[in-house]
This record gives sequence, C-alpha cells and structure tokens, in this order.
Amino acid sequence: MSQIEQAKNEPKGARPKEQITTDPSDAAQRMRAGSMIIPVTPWVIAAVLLVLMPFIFTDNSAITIMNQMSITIIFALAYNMLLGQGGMLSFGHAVYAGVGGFFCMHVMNWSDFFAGLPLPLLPLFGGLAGMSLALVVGSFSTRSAGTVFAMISLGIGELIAACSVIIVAFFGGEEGVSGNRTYAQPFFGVEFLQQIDVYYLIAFWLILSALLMYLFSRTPVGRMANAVRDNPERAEFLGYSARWVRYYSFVASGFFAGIAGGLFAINYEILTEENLNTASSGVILLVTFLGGVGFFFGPIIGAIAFTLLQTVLSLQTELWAFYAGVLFVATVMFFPGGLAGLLMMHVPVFRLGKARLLIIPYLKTLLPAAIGLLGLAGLVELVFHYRHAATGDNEMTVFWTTFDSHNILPWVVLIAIAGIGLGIAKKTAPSLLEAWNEATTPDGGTR
Amino acid sequence: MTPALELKGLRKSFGKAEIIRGIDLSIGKAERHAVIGPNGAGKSTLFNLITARFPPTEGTVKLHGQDLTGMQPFQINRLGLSRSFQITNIFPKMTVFENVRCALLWSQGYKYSFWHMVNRKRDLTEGAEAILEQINLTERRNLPAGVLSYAEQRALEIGITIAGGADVVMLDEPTAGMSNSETDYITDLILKVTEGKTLIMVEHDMGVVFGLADRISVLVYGEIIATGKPEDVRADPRVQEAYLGAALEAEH
Amino acid sequence: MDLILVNLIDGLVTGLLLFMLSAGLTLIFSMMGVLNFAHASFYMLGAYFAYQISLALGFWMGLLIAPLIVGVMGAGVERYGLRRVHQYGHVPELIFTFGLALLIEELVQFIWGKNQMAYSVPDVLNFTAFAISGNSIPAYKIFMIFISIAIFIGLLYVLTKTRVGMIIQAALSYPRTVEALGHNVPLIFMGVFGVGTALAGVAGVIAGPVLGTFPGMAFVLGSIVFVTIVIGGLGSLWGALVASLLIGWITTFAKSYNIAMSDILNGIGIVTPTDLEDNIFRDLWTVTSPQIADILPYILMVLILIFRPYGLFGKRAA
Amino acid sequence: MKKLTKMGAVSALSLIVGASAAFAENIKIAFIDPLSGPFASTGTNGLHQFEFAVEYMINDKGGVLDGQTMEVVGFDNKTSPKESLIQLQVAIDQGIRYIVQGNSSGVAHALTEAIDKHNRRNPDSRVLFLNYAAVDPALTNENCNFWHFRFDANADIKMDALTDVIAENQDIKDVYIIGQDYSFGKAVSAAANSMLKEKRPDIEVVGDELHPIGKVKDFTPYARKVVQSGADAVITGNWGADMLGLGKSIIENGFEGPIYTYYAAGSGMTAAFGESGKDRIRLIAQGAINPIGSEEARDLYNAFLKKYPEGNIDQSRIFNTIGMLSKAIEQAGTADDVVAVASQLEGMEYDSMWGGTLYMRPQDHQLIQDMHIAVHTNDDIEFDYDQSGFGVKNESTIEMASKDIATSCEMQRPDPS
Repeated sequence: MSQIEQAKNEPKGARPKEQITTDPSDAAQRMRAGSMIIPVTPWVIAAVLLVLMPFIFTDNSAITIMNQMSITIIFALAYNMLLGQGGMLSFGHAVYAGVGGFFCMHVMNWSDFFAGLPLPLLPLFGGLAGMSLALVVGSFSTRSAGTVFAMISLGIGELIAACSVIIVAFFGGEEGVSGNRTYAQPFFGVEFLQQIDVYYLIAFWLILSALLMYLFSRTPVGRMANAVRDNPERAEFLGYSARWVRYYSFVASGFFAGIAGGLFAINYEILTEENLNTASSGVILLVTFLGGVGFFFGPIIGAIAFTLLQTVLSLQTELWAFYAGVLFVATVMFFPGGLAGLLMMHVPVFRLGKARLLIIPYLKTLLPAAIGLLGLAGLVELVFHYRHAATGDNEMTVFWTTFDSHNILPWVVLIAIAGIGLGIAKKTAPSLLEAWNEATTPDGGTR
Repeated sequence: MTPALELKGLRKSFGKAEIIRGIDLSIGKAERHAVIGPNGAGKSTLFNLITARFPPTEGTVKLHGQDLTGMQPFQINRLGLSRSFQITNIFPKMTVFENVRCALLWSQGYKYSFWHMVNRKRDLTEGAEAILEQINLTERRNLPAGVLSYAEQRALEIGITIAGGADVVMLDEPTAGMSNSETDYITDLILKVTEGKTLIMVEHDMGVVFGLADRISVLVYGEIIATGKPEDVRADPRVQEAYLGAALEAEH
Repeated sequence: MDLILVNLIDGLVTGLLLFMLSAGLTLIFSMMGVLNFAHASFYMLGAYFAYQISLALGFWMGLLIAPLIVGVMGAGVERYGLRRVHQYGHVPELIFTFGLALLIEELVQFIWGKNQMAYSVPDVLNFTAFAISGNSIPAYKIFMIFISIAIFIGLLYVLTKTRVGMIIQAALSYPRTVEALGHNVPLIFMGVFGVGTALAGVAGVIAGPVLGTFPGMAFVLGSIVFVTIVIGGLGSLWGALVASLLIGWITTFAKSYNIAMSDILNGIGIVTPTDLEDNIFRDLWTVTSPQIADILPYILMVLILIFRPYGLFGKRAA
Repeated sequence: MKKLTKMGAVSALSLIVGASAAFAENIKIAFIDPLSGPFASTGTNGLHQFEFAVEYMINDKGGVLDGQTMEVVGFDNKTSPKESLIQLQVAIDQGIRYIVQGNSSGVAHALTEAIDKHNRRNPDSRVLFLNYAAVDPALTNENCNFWHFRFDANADIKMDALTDVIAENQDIKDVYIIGQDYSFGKAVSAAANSMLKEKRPDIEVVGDELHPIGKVKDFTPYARKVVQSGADAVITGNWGADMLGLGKSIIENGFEGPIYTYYAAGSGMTAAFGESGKDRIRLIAQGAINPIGSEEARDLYNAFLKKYPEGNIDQSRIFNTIGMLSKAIEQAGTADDVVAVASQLEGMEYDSMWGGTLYMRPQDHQLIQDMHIAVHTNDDIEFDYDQSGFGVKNESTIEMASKDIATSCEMQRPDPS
C-alpha cells in the first residue's frame, strides 16, 4: 500500500519530462479520456478562420497556396491515422490519394454523369476509390505492422507508380489525365470558375474530413487502433484481432486519402504520375512527422509549414530543399514530437500560469539564435553563390540586400551575425533551461 | 457437468526439447486452481498453450467443452477466457482509465464499431469506473499507465484481465516481484474480483497459493505430478520430494 | 546460347554490385534494427569522392581513399545522429535516415552542382576483355566482378574466422546477450555502420564510371537495395548474396528478351481480343518484359512478404 | 496555439508573395522550369540563356516600346505539374503575362490546359505560353490553343528531318529504335516507323522497344540487344541520365554505327561522352552552332561565354523566342494586350541569327525552321560544350523542315473585343 499512498501525494502535472517532450504517441492522455464532451471551441475557431482567410489574403496565388495546404492537411491527417494512431509506417500512401484523384478525373470526364453531379460531391468518389484500393491491399498488408507492412507498402507503391506509365487507359501516361470542373452541375448557381469558389469547397471538406477523422479516433475501433499500436498482443487478449483493427484504420485512411486526391483533382483539374510516386509518399511522411505524429493536430501544422517551405521559400532560394532537409533532420534529432510536440510542451507551463516566466528568457535566447541561424543561412547562400553563380555575375541578394559576393565585407558581416547571434544564444541557454525548469515546476514542489 | 477448462494430452516441443510432456487436467466451474512448480517446469508455457500464444505440438484444450484448436487468441478471449501476463503487459501510453475501457469494448458489444463515440457511452464510462474502483485506481485514472508504480501496474493488469467479464481468468504470477504488503493487497484484490469465476493461476508465493486456491496442480519438468486440494498436495510425498519441501522450508 | 552467357555475365555484374550495397545494409539492419534509407546516399558519396580524388591522384587512389572517407562519415552519422535518435524508437530512426538521404542529395548538389560528373573508367581498364559473338565484355566489368567477389570473401572471412566477426554474428541473433556479455555494443554498432557504409562507398567508386555519377544516382538505386535484403531475408549475408544475384539476373534477362504479355496470355489459352485498340485492357496486352523489368523485384518482394515474411534465408520475421 | 501558428505562417506568406508583386513597370517573363531536383541542371542552364538573351538582345539595346526593359523571373516547378500550376498562379498574380517553359511535355500539357482555362475564366489577366522545348506533337495538334506557341520543332518534324537524312544514307539497312516508356518515347517510335516505311521501304526496323523512364540503372542488356540485332543505326529520343546511360552502354558493348538522338548534347552530357562518342552520336536540332549561323550569333555566344565561362548555348531557340516576342510586342505597340501580341506572333517571319528564316505557322502555332543534323566531335569545333573540347558540328541541313506537315489543330481564336 505504501507506494500507492506515496504516489497519491505526488503533485499533479509533475509527469516525467520525457513524457512531455519525446513521446510521439502521447496522444492518449491529451484526448481527455474521461470527459463526456468533444471540445467544440477549436473546431469553431478553425472554421471561422477558414471562412475569413480569403478576406485577409485576397491574392489568387495566396488562395492557390491555401488550397494546396488544405489538401495536404487532409492527406497528412489521413496518413497520421496510420502512422500516429495505428503505428503503421507506409512508404506508399500517395497511391491511395492518387487513385482517388484519378478516379475523380475520370468521373469529371464522364460528361453525361458529371453534368448531373454537383461538384462538391465529387471528392466522395475519390474517397470511395481510395477506400476500394485500400480494401484490396489492406487484406494482405495489414497482417502485421512493422517492417513487413512498411515494405509491402513500398512495393505496392512502386508497382502502382510504375503502372501509371504502362496502363495509359486509366493513368493517362506521363501527361496524366485532365478535365474541367466547370462542366459539373452548378451548385446553387456556383460554377467554380474562380479559385475562391474552389477554396470554400475545399475548406468545407477540410473541416468535414478533419472532424470525421477526429471522431474516428474516439470510436471503439479508433481507440483500439491506439491499443494495437502500443501493444498488439495485449489487444488480442482483449478480444480484438490486431489485424482487423489495423485493417479498419487502413481502409479509413485510404478513404480520407482518396478525398484529398479528389480535392486535388478539383483544384488542379489534372492528375499525373507525380500524384502516385514514391517521392510524394515520402513527402507526406515528412510532413506528418515534421508536424508531430503524437497529436491529432500535428499533421496540420506540418502541412502548413511544409507547403510554405515548398511554394514560398522556393520562390526565394533554390536551396529550399536543403533547408527543408536540415529542418527535418533537426526535428527528428531534437524534437521527435514534431512541431506539435514543441507547442504542447508549453501546456503544463500555461496550466501552471507561469508562461510569463519564459517570455524574457525566450527573447534572450531564441531571438539571437534565430538571427544567428539566419546569418548562417546567409553564409550558405553566399557560399553557394560564390561557387555556382556565373563568372562576372557577382551580385546577389540575401534578405532584400544586394551586394557583391566576391567582396570580403558581406562575408565578414554574415560571419559576425552568425557568430554573435549563436554565441549569445549559447551563453543565455543555461538561464533559459533554468527558467524552463522553474516554469514547469509547480509552486508547491519547490518550496 | 462440463469442466470450465479441460486439457487432454497436451504436448509442446521447441526443436528437440520437449517442454510440456503430456498434460491432462480438468478444472471445474468457479474453481480456484493454482499451478505451481519449480522454475523452468513449463508453467508459463502451459499458460501460453492454453491461450494460443503458441500452438501446441499435440493434444487439445477445451473451454466449456469447446475445442480451441486452431483458434487465435482473440477468438479464445471472446469465448470467455482472459489472461494476465508474467511481465506486465498493459498499454503504457494510454491513461489508466482508457486501459480499462479498452478491455471493456469487445465484451460490451462494440466490436469494430466506428459509429459509436466511446466517451459518450455511459455504460463504458461507468463500467470502467466500477473496475477502477475495484482495483483502487480511481485516483490515478487520468495518468498514463506507464508512470504507475509496479504494484499499481500489476493491479491494472488484473483489472484489464477481468474487465471483459470473462468467466475463466488466468493469472500468470500476479504477485511476482512484490513486497509483502503489496502481495497481501494483490491477493485480496484477486479474491475480490474473481468472485464466482474460474481462476487459474501460476504462482510462486506459497502463501498466496494456499490462501487462494481450491485445488493445486504441481508441474515438474512438463508433467503434472500431483493435483488435488492444498492439504492433499502438501502431503503428497512426491511433491514434497520434488519441490514443496524445499519451498516450504524457505517459507519459514 | 551465346547471348545467355553474355547475359549471365551482365547479370552477375549487376547482382554483385547490388550485393555490395545490400551486404552492408543487412548487417546494419540485423544488428541495429535500422532500415538505413541513406545507404544508397553513401554509395553516391563514394562515387563523388572518388571522382574528386581521381582528378588529383588518379582512379586507384580514389578506390582506396573514398570508401575510407565514406566509412568515417558513416560512423560519424551513427555516433552523432543515429545514437541520439535511437532512444526515441525505430520509426524516428528510420525517418532520420530518410531525412539524411534528402540532405545528402542536397549537399552533393550544393558542392558539385547538378550536372553529370565526367568520372570515367581508368585508361588501364578501358579495353575489351573478350567478345562473345560480337558482344564485347569490357575489362572494367571483369574488374568489378573481381572486386566484389574479393569483398565478399573478405567479409565472409571476417565474419566467420575472426573474433570481431564472431561477436557481430552473435549480435545478429542475440543483441541483448552480447551486450550482457560485456561487449561494447555501441562501439560495435558504430563499427558495423562504418564498415557497411564504406562497402556502399566501394560500390559507388566502382559503379560511378559505368552507371553515371549524378545527384539522382542514389535515388535510382535507393529502394531496390531494401527490396534485395527483404527478399534475401533480413540479417542474412547469404540471403543478400542470393537475392542480389537473383535480382541481377531476373532484370537482365527480362530486359534481354522481349516477352510480351500477349504471348503469355495466348500461351495459357486466352485469345487476343480483335478490337485491341478499344479494349480497356489494351495496355496490359501490350506490356513487354523490358518495360516491367525493373519493377519485377518489387512484385517478387510483395509476393515473398505475403507468403514467406522472413525472406528466402531469414530466420527472423521481417 | 494552433491559431497563432496559422496566423504567423500565413502572414509570412502574404508578405513574401506580396513583396514581389509591388513593382511591375517592365515586361516580365515567367520562366517555369525545374531549378531544383533531378532535372535542375537543364532548367538552370535554360534560365541563364533566357536571362542572357533578355539582357543582351533587348535591355542593352534600349529595350522595347520606348525603353521598357524585359525581365525573366525564374519559378521552380521541380518538374512537377502540380507545382507548375501553383507557380503559374503566383506568376499571374505578380502581373506577369508571358510564360516560358520547356522541360517535360507533361508539364507543358498541364500548363497549356491551365492557361487556356485561366484565359477563358479571367479575360482581364490573360497570359501567353511560349513553349521553347516541349516537343509532344499533340501540343500543336489535338491539344492546341490560341495561347500556346511552340518555338522548337515538334517530335514529328524532327523525325521527318532525321529520316530524310537516314533515307539518303544507303549504308543504313537496319535500324534499331529505343526510347523511354512514355508519350514522347512512343511518339518518336511511331513517327520513325511510319516515316522510314514511307521514305525507305527497304530499311528494316530490327528492334523497337521502350524501357522504363528514369528507372534503369544499367543499360547493358538493352545494348546487347542492339548489338545482337545487327542494326546499322540507332534512333533514340532519350534524354538526361537515360540518354547518357544508353549511349555509353551501346558504344561500350561494341556497337559501331551512328546513334541518332534528340537530346545528347550539353548539360554535362557532351563532356561525359567525350572521346567515346566521337563521330558516333548525332543530334537533330535547330540552330547551327558549329559552324555558327552568323557573325551576330558569334558575338552573342562569345559574350555569353564571357559571362558564363562554363555555360553552353545548347538551346539557341531561346534567343529566337525572345527575339520574336519583342518583335511582336513592338508591332503590337503594347505588351499588356496579349491577344494583340499573339496576333502579331501568328504568321510572323523572323530572320534568325542562328541561320535561316523562321515562320510561325498560324494554323497551329508551330514554328517552322531549318533543322540540322550535327555530329558529336572535337574537330572544327569553335564553340564546345561543357568546356570539354567536344561539341556538335553540322553535317546536313533541312531547310524549313516539314513546312507543310499536316496538323489536326482547330484553332479557336478569342473574339476581338
């Protein structure tokens, strides 16, 4: 009894540290297991935000990028049903989204039928196509998790991607299949001519699918997916076949991936081999992990961050993939909980009402660190330019400043910025750590 | 009356080594049965054979008269046989409450449902809370199971095992590695939660065995050398020789 | 008949090259449980380093030095990267190597640019060794075969006849026990990772001149190496050898003979539809073996995983 | 917390996208091609040639339309149709009205279709698509539209010229056709088969096959088949690593005849072939480099080399594209009304510094021009590629190749407004 007594006296919130920072499957306890209500506030906020977004960013290109983001979010959430919720690592998930998208393109081109179909219903067909494929593949791939599952997914992914150039009738070869969304039956008079119309269609599906996926995680089979992920054997001795539980998750994930594919078809009106290939499958893995697999909203953050990197940063520098790679490796090494894990580390701090304590130390350390890192990135750009730019083409622009890369001054300046920034950060890091410990310790505990 | 669990000619070999060498055993309904024996006698293997963690080399296992040959663990569980493990086997990343609730899902008939919300189901919440009450973990309900103390984890394991309402409960060394006070606590707990159920347990602690069991089987080198009431087994000279004597001496 | 012999030799070259990659990978996997996605990237680094060294010191110094550099880099990656990620579990480890593969490709582009490198066969080996009815067999291929076989024999010797090899073999099957026996398992891990990546480096050095040295070379080879070790059975050196040769020969023969799907289907009694152009299966009917040669290993892998999850020679399930 | 991140991220987005949209008085051309990823080298080289063309031909000579300068803005599409469409939208939002692209017909198909839809849905921000290298015949046939202009010869035209040359060579009796397994590889094969049959019925096609694109690690088995077949010549539409791998392998394994290619020069490939490809590799291309088409072109090439000593002009059509565009803008008197500019481009005749006259066929927007068959060599090379000493030397010229080649294009012109 003594241990139990002792444990009862422990203050709440003093969970072991690695629980907060490093456990990617921390989801369970966040989900507020016992409460009878599903929190509504975040969903309302998200919906309102989605509605307002186009009024803030009126550019067509901003809307296009937001559309891309929303599609990636759905896809990443679907992927996380496998990786985060079900513990299944897939290297070929793009094929479910892709096949869903291709199927939608064919529906779009089936003019008699499409003319009578309101466009907002189209993604459903994508979902069903993705689900059908998952039904077939899952029947043998979900027998075990782990390496076998991962390798089967890789093999199937490669096979279907290779089929895309061979089976031209369905995949349209290398030029893909294209169609025209405006041939659908007008939906309350909207013909979806403009990006903004498409934006609201995608936003609607984003909220709907995210909600459904969230609710799925609250159902018996969704809960058991977590259980099977953590301990398949125990789950079997509770009456659940681990294989069937995985199969259900897999099929559901295929469905939502297919929805993402359908939305892709609507947004871009073209699907090609790239929607199926292993590179796309790899990207969605990166996106999900970057965001954090342990939290339902992790993939959302990941999708937003990655889309920005890919479409916006790549406008600024051709080294964008290099930075993405560095960011990714750094995330895996230092924050395996992903960006979401990083955010959620602060929940106990807020709960303790000690967030104030962190503001100054954060400013003191992270600001110089960020400046230092930007200086470092500037140096990288400089080296790259020095090495690869054409002779005579000495002018370059970094951070909106144009200078001569063959001059010594910018090198000195950037080295100084990087050195000083990182130096200050290193110096102030211990005090940040101290503040952090202080902020995460409840008042009763220390005194 | 059909016995709750019946083993006939059960054998298991790993390569050349025969670990279980022909076991016949019949355990009646609502009986508390303990399997004891020295280390390496094959007690855990026997458990694993019964629950289809390993397939037997030969022989049959019958649960309420139904042959379990070829069944998967989850199918056996659905027939009303539930087990715990020697090494704590829970869902460490889930909360205590969720651990218990997961154990309730199948027996409450939710199966692979994806249209029910678990936290909106009063039967699940109340059922899980009742179990938590029984195993004295109500206070810890929202902690991840992995951070519980060892004794608490063992208690949770028992809770998960009995939650599904199985009428045959198998416990593999429920008190292993516990202090005396913890052992007493777990023993009381087992008595309380297996009321009216068939209990089969492997146990080293003779105090627990004699305090709990209606009947005892002694397993030595893959064979049952004696089965009977505690006092009969205690008196059996072969048991004395093989095992009990030494063990009983150590008790004092 | 002659062509069969030629194809056997070509397939052998491909297979042995694959083996040099898969041998290291399978050792790394079975010891550390890490599916190293960056393995082919080390192969690429081998080729680039060798190219750079060959500019200054010639091909042979490249062959000698480049694998060493790659091995040291590999060991460094294990020591400062993987070991850190190891505590989080296998999935983050795998994802780490995945990210590493991306990063190495970017790094190579950063340093050497995006064009093909003019890394070529050394003049000493740039002649035709012999010809079989008009098909010349370049001397360099014979050289590749010799190097690979020498490495295989060396590896076999180290693993079976030396103390270090014994420990590694034991660690393949019983990693925990080996640690319990007081061996410095982290050091062994680092060593195996270094040697495994160095082997990949050797493969890169000798393959670079014939298969091309360009930033995409790792990606082209990337997943096929996994396929090899999965087919062979994870952790089995012999399995890796057999699977490598199998894949080498299957792909070579599939490319060399134009077997059309319609022939096969006709052979089993299905008649070609007359209106093939309008048939929805027309693409299936017109598939030929060279078209699908490079995806055959994937089909083989999926089939093996379904029916024999531990591979041809594996003892443990994948 | 989620909300905060979203806000931060998106405000960054609008900042960056918006920043570059602020100034737009010069004429901007969006270059949408791979600047990262496996095909980045081709894309980057193309971008350099475009930037140089604009500087040298337009801005240094006083610009167009009373001194307006031109500017080429690079957009990285990573050879992905999806990314291309996003970048297209970004370009349009920045007020850019001229899109150039060339790498991958798949991307070109996606772009031409998206531009067609965009122009119909948004008459206020119409754009023109100047395709400088995507050669799928469909783009000027069944998938043609008013907004698309092709400055390269399409695959059929090139094959027409190529088979003319082969037909004249009586030593060639057997031909082997090999290509990548996708639309372009198939188009090359189909065209070669039908045109050879027509021009030289006695030539036998001893091999005709496709291999997976970008997946083949070792071309030896294919090379064996080529050697085994006893072919006198090989025709391939391969590009990139597939071209280099195939070519090297065929030569290495004992093939002695000519290899007729579409894309076996520049981007490191000439250097990589080096001595082994000498007098073996032949290239069908527009624009004469050795000997160079005109003094003007020589000056331009030398100026280019001064700026990019490691660079090649391997796509001289880029300079034609810029030249013809500026001429059309001058004639139309505006750069903003793309319909007017397009109308000027239609039917334009233009004297190219690379030799010959160019004619933009109005019925399908396909540029008709001289085609050259050049050989990979190091003799008589004034302008080498990849600083290797090797380059391509003209062997024969087909003037105004396929001037009358049929097209299935039914051009839909916008209503004059």
